[in-house]
Amino acid sequence: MNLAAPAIALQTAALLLLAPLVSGFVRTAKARLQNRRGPPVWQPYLDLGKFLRKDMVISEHASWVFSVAPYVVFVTAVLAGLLVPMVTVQAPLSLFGGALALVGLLALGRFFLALGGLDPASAFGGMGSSREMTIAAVAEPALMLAIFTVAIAAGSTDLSRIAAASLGPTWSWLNPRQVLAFAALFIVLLAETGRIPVDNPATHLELTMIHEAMLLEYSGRHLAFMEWGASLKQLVLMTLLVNVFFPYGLAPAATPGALAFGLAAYLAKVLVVAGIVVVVETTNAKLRLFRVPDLLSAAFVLAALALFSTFLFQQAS
Amino acid sequence: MTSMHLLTLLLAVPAAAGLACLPLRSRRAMAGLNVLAFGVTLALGLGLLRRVLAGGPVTEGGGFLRADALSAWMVLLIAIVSLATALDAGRYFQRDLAAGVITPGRLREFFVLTPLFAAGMFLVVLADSLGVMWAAVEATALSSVLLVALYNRRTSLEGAWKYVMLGGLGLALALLGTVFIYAAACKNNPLPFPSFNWSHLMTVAPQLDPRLVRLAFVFALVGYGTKAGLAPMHTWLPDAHSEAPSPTSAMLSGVSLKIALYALLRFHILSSACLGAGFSRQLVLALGLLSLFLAAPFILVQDNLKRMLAYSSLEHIGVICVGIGLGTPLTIFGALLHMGYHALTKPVLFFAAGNLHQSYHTLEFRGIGHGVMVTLPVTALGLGLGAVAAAGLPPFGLFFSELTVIGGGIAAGQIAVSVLLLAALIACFGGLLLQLTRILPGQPKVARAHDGRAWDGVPAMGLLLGGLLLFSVWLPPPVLAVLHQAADIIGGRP
Amino acid sequence: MDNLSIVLLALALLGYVAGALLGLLGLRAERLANYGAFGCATLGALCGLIASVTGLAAGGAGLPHQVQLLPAFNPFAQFSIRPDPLGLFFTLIVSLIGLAVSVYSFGYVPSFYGRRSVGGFGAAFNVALLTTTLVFLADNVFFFLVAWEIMALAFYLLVSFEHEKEEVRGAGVLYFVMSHLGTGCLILGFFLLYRASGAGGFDGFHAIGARMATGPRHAAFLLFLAGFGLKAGVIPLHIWLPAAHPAAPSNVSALMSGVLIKTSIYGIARVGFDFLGAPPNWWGVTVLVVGTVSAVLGVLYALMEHDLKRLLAYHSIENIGIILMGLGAALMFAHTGHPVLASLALVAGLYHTLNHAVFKALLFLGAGAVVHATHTRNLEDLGGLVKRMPATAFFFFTGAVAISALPPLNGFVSEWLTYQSLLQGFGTTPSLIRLAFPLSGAMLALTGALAAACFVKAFGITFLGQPRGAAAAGAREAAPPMLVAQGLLAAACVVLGLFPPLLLRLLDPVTQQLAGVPLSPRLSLAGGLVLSGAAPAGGTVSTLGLVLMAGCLLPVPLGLWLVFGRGATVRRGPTWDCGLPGLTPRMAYTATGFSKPIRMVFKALFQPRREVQREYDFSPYFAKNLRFESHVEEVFQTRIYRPLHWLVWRVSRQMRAVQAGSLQAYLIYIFATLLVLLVIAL
Amino acid sequence: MNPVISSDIAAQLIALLAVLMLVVQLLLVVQRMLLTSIRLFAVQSLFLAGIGGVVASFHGAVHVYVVVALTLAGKVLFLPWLLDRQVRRMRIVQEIEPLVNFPTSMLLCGGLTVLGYVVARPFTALERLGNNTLAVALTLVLTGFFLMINRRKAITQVLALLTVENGVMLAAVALTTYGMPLVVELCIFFDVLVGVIILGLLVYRIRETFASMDVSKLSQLKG
Repeated sequence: MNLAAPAIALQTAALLLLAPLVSGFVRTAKARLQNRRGPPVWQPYLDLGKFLRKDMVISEHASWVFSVAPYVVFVTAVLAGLLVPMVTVQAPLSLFGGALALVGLLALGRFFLALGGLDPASAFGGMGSSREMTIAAVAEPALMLAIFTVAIAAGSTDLSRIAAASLGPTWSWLNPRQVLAFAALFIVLLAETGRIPVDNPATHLELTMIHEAMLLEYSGRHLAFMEWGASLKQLVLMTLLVNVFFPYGLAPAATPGALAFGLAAYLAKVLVVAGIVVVVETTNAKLRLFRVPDLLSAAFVLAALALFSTFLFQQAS
Repeated sequence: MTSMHLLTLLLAVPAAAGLACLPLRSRRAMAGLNVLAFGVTLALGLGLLRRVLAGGPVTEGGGFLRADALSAWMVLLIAIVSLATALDAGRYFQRDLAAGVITPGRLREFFVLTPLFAAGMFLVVLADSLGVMWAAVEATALSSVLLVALYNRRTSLEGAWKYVMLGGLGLALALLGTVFIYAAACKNNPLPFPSFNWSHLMTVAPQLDPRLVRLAFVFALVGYGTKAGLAPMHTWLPDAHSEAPSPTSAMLSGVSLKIALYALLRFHILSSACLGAGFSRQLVLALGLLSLFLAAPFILVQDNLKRMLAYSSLEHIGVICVGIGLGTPLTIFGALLHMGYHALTKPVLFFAAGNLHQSYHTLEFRGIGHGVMVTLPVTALGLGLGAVAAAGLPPFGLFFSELTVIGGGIAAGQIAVSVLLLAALIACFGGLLLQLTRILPGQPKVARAHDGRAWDGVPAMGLLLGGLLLFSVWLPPPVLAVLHQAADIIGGRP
Repeated sequence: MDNLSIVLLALALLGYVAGALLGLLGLRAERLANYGAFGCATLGALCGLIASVTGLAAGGAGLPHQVQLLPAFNPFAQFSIRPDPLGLFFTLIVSLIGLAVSVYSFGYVPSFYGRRSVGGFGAAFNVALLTTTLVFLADNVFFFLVAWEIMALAFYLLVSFEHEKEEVRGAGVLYFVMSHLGTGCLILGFFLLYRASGAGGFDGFHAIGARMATGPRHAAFLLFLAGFGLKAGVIPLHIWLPAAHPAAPSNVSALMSGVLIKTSIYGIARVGFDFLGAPPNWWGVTVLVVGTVSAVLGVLYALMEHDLKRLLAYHSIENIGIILMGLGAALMFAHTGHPVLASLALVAGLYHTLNHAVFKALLFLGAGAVVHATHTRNLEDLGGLVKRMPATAFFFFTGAVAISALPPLNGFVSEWLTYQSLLQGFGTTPSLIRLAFPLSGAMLALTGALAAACFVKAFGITFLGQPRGAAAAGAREAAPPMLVAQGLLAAACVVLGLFPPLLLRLLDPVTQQLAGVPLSPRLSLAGGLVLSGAAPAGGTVSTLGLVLMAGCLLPVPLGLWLVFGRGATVRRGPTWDCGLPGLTPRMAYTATGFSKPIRMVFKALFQPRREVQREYDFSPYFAKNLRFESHVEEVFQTRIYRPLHWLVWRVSRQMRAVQAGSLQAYLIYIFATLLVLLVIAL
Repeated sequence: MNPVISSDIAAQLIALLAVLMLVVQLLLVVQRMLLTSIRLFAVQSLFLAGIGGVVASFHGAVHVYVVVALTLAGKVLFLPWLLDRQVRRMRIVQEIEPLVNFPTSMLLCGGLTVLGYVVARPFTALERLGNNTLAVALTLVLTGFFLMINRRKAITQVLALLTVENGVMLAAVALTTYGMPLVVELCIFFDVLVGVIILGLLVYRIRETFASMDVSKLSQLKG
């Protein structure tokens, strides 16, 4: 497991480029399902570009935390992405951490995000932070339990090894463990990326928004990095989902052909997952905040079931 | 020359001092005389210790007086506590006189009776004949009654009355026990007057009639137990202790309880030698535990400082009895040690309580209120340290002695007893802590000026606390030796 | 090397003694007391730190087996210490924290000048450090218990230092009574061992469990668990902890949270692995469950607090829980015979012990600085301090990140190790028990996330936004010594976070001693830059690597900024107030409001009581003014402790009827006793 | 020296006197007038002295005469005189209603007598003279105890205590023929004497401060 600089560079680039695209895709597809034309798929790029160029207004109450947060959110998201195998089995940074580190990095981003929301003393930021942290807290056990399940199966928290294990001869994607864990992780994905039915990314209605409430005071490049970070996080979680459970086409070695095939497969899988998200978003209404924990506890139960099935099928080593 | 008539002198010096106070007028002179006398007795006690260690039991007056290791130990305790009391009494009564609480006549009463009281206690531990020992205990009771009643308040009279009635009754029963023992001695003994000496009885113990000895021990237990304040015969204890002037309370709680216990011990040893240890041991153990568990709740909800201290004495008597009752060398050793440490601790608490009483004119916790630490720092320090010691916390010795008893109990497989003991001790600790937190810390309601009493009672308290601390971390070899010998005597291992 | 560390140890102890004496000498001279006492404490702690580090670095090898401090004064106690690795590791903890807190006190204590006895405070402080160190080093039961009790006493004095407050006195008493209960359990437990070994020496206790009958063995374990648990404040024995920590002066709170409650971890490790050994499975399970429960409930109650120091106190309960998870897993592995995993879990627990000591002390010192500057602990009155006390804010922030187990700081590392050991525990046993591992792992995740939420609240409400009160508005930065101390601990957080393998090497002798395996070779890869979970296949992490990588990634956003946003300007402006002019602090979220969603989610546990009073003019839709209040009370308080307290008092009061005051009654008692005894005797 | 009277007569005399003591005791239990009670006690002590005398003359033990003399001087003459003086000075005529009324107390005393006999039975073998003297002695102790519980006036309680004392002395004579060694007897005697004097003093002071001798008023110290 050597640190291949090119691999890192490539995957970073891929993440940065794909993330807005995926968000754009989701937004457009959703519009189409609702019989609206919707913005073009590349709209997010344009937004980012505009944000970066714009002047900034920073609240007079804000402190350094407010200004540091966007960069931290952005960088942690990218770092997290580098821990996940994307195109190749071998994630470029897997030596530096596995699933646990990934969760930790995302949590760090969230920590700054929430503080950034509190910093300007606005009436909404606190609301957003409080809700964000609550939902994250309730989502965490399900997430961790699901990860544990697959990690136990693979005997490692290293995502590359997990992927490899699922590729390997022992793998069967109909294994109840995998199915249940996938379902659990999918719900967590919805919660973590602020999707309906947990949060509505499109709304700016004060009382219902969560993520947006924290961004309310951000403008200019800060806002850009915040948005970008969010979409990166979403992409990372999707990647995690697809490559852990359906590692088809992950390139075992860095040969051009394998890479090309891997990339194609990867795009396909991500689009599928995005599609599912779109369907969920369009077919569901947003839940009341205090209903969300029920949903997430359902995820927890699923993960627990996955664990028990592991217990049933796997013998002690 | 002194080494020849050590025991006689031990009795004579305090008695003489007491009588010599009769004609005196000045408080200073009387106090000084007392201090002097008790200083001498302390020296004598040390001498006695040395001789006992050197040559075993000492006898005098044709076997009328006899001192073995156990007696020597008790003598030491009596001497130390009396000395401290005399040191404290002088300035204590100075305040009372100034406040007009007592008359000079009563004052003389105190300085005359206290040495006699002490002399009586010396006689208890030095007399060889059980009969004389009984008479001596009675004498201590009688000499202390008037001390308890010294203030001549309604309550103090009541306390004294209960003390003398219950004590007198108890002693009558104890006398009956003594009679039974003597009867056992007389039985199938050709002489018209067989020796009534404990030492002699021990030699013939195996031949004594077990039924008589049994009966005798029961009566002695109830009788002397009453005087020693064992539950449920303890009821006079809080009344007398709280009503007596503090120096007397110190004497009562510091030694006189243990003296009665000593008398009981002699019977215990005898009956163990005759009946085997089981019988008397279990009775003592049971009463000890009862005392412990009775003491805890009373300490917790007590409203009066000195009454609370009295109940704490009950607790410690309980510990000692449990130690004796467990009956292994370790626990007996622990119990004897506990006697010593408690004798050094309790007077300090009573002296401090006396200061409080004189400055606040009440002993009710409510009346005293918060902030004694602020008003009377030195007294508060004494009270605090004494309480820490009495609660059985290190570095003070009571912690060690209690640990020894508990540990000995567990090592002997008496787990249940040890657990009960520990539980009761913890409860008492909690009570003591809670109660003293009511008065020591905090901000005083009314700011009292230091009326020059800041350093009151420092000599006495200092002497005792210093000794306690010293002997907690360092037991001089002779003391250790005498303790072990005494433990052997009680354990029936000559 | 070895005798060097012994000399230094001796110097440390002497330093504390000297400090105590100087404190007493300085009863009248406050300045002397302050500098003398805390100066000695600082030096002593420094010596202790060096001594323990050198000793551990030497692998605990070559240390004298036993050192007689004083001649055996009385037949009970041998005043002898034995610096074995476990003891040295905890000495390291106490010295490190002691060092920081002593330095802090230079700046903190002067606020007491003229108001109370600084000398007494310094003396008690030194005694506390001394006895705590001796607890870790004691060589026999009696010495241990003596040190233990004096420690409790010293901390009682320190806790009730500001004794004119009713609540402070109550807290002190509660602490002392609970602690004494614990001591009772310990005494019984130790005497059970004593009975088996026949001597009080800890050498004789080694693996004594094997020679004990099952009954006493299990009894001893439970007694120790209860006794140490009381000191550690594991739920439901924690009741004293949230009361005592806020009551104490802040440097004392730091010492308690950092050191005092760690003595119990030492005790459990010592007893569980060194003395009893060969644990049956249920021991480990019990500890694991206790730990999990304490962790989750601790953090949940912490979230409900808006008293800064009470909040931190509850976090101590949580972290003790996390530590116990590690120890419990270790016990289970010891049972199933996986020494490597056992030492991994042990390392996780011990590492977290050190980490928690560091960041919790840091947080308490920060809180102390805040309280010192604003004279309030109530979050609702704070806010905006990041501008007024920037350094304190930054250090507190560091502590918050660390305690929330976020990379790259130390909290993350130890929790990562804990996760690893729990994860690998699954494979160690075929029995259903193995489900305990991942489930407690999930609970650990919940704990971590909640802790993060709680510290977003703690830091955000305290330091960010606008000041919610005059006190906060007028706050000034803390005195230099206080900042130095916090800086020291913050640096420790970073170092322990970025270079774990360095410390893990110091832990080798400990695991060698307790589990028989030195671990660091298996834990560090790539020349100590990467941390691995015992089996490299199990997963690796490198906080240092992540930080460096982040450093490499930072050019991306900066580059974008340079490319696109060159012309963009930055302007300061008011916060968006929905067009209604005048944004007041009262419009921002309060601490209570922040934790409301959680309170709702866990309603079943909290059973919040809320009262709302409205006053209308004419229509219920236009309330004139509205009074809302909501409080959460601990279920243990209301369901267990209060009834118990009531019962005790009730019974005691009724007992008093015995002493009714009538002579006749007393005579009857004697008479009855006599009759009963006569019946027995005949 | 030759015995003045033969042993069986002595035994019967002693038994008789002992029983008389018991009778007196029972009378005391139901007696209400203080002065009469004091006299009764004197009579009881007289019988005790009588027993002592019989023993002495029968066994020709000189020192017992000393004890007899002391008993006569102290318990038959001095103490009753002292108490008498107290009572007269305080002008108290009779005992107020006792806790347990007289019939019941008689029954109880009957029960105590039985108990006394039960306790004493194993030891009849040891008695050197008289039969059941020990039983009587124990009964005296127990009933004296009861009397103490039952009465409220300080004086009567003192009397009760003294009857207990008598019981003990009787037991001593009964079990050991000669009583205890002289020195012990002397000590005991003087203790009792001093004791009663101090009691009298205390009673006097109580009377002064409480204006009453009702002991049941002495119940301020509680808890």
